[in-house]
Amino acid sequence: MKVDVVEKKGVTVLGLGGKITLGSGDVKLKEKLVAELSKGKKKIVVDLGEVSYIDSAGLGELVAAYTSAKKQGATVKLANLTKKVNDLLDITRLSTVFETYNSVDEAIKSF
Amino acid sequence: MKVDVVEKKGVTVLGLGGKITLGSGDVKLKEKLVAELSKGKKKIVVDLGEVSYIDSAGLGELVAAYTSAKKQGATVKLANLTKKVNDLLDITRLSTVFETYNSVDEAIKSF
Amino acid sequence: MKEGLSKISMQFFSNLFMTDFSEEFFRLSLSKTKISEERVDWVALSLREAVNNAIIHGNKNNPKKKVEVEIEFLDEAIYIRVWDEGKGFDPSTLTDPTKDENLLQPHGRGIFLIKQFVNKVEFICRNNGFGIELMVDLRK
Amino acid sequence: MKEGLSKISMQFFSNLFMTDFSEEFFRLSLSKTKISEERVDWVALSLREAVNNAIIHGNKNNPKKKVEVEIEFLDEAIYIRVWDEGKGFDPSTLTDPTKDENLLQPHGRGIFLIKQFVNKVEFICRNNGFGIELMVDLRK
Ligand SMILES: Nc1ncnc2c1ncn2[C@@H]1O[C@H](COP(=O)(O)OP(=O)(O)O)[C@@H](O)[C@H]1O
Ligand SMILES: Nc1ncnc2c1ncn2[C@@H]1O[C@H](COP(=O)(O)OP(=O)(O)O)[C@@H](O)[C@H]1O
Repeated sequence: MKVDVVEKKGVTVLGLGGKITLGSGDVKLKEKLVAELSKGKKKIVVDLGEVSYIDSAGLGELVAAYTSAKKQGATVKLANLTKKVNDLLDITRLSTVFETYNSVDEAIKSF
Repeated sequence: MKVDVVEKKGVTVLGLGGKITLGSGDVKLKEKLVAELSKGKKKIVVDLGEVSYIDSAGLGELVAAYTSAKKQGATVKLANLTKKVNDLLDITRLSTVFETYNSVDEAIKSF
Repeated sequence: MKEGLSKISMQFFSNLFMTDFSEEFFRLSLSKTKISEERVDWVALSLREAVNNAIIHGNKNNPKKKVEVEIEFLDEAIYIRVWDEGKGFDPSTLTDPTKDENLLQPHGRGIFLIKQFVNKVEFICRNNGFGIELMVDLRK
Repeated sequence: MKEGLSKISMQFFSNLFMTDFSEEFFRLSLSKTKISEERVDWVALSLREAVNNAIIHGNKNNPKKKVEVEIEFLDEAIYIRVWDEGKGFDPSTLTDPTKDENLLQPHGRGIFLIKQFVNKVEFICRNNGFGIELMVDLRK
């Protein structure tokens, strides 16, 4: 997994890439998120456009990101989901937890 | 296996390509050769430059080509051997049976 | 299938980097079948989940303990079995991750996902270990 | 090797198109090892010869009879075993294809080639079939 961090219009965008699966560095998302939260960031978008693969551990990481943000009064929204990731969120009913947007810009505007 | 047939300066050049292995059409060489021999061709060069793979059955095909040509008073020479094919001819001592040349042109000139 | 592959199996020591590897094997062995690419993707995910569970829960990441993946090709079905050297678990204790009260749990979605993407799941306890069997019905 | 692959095996019905397939499996399973590409190529050729013999001579191309390829990874060696359902043969009857009088034979180079590219070859007869075992010594 790769994680890029950029600021856009006051929103922190975490761009994930590659496989978000067990054993392929699912810690990175947490680390980067914790770093941003500790800087006081409250608006976070996770861009999943470049994610080729996600498994149950990866879904767990997204959920953990969501809850640790919430504890700090921050919000995590998802953007740019591929069909596969979208299907997985539907199947697991995590689509009822996350706000999801077709693009990063839409997610940013929604704050 | 692919086999192209061209005439060059009175010599028949059979250009082989791909795998010369059991099950991947080792009959084609024989067929094409028989057709050329029946037209009375006596000088034949087999171009092995595009051959990626050869196994014991493929070596057997080359030997069979050599002997069936000989029976008709024709000669089969080999050209353009890759290192792997050359090694195989050495290991099996078939290099003592075949005249081999670095290029088709050299093989043609040798007649 | 009578003209081709009948069964493949692989045994490896517990190490999470073998999950990618077992997926590659699985994909190669299915590459000559007529199963749709999308279905292969989802079944591959199920296999990953089963292999990860075998390594983590079954063998407790002990690199001396082995996992075995077995894929059997029949005319009407493919059976995937993942064996570990652990004691298994009681499937009746599994919770439903889609229930509201479980939605924010970071774990507990592996077997649930497996069940979504294959046609039958069986848990098998044997003397020397535990196995999960996934059935992919080729008539569906 | 203790951290990775320990053994793979595949069973298939006698059909020459499975020779390519077993080579792909072999290459995939060796892709994580440190064996040189050139050596892999030559051992792959040995495997092809053994599989072709199992299909043709062992199982007499009978598509109901199976071939099994087994690859075992040890620290110091890789063992490749190819099993068929035939009766085997007497290795003492093998002729040397490099003798002058045999050079123009179109057959009889398979087992000779195998012996050139692996470090040890054993023939094994068992109740339900015949096997050839190729040993690749990783210390060499
Ligand atoms: N191979 C196994 N051996 C022992 N226990 C297992 C095995 N697979 C699953 N389990 C048990 O079932 C539970 C649920 O597994 P799963 O749905 O994959 O979610 P997770 O792995 O995220 O906990 C695990 O926490 C574990 O207790
Ligand atoms: N698996 C096998 N079962 C029975 N006989 C075999 C087997 N492998 C080899 N043989 C015997 O050994 C002979 C030599 O085999 P080989 O050196 O591969 O050459 P070829 O296959 O071209 O005859 C075969 O002709 C066959 O009689």
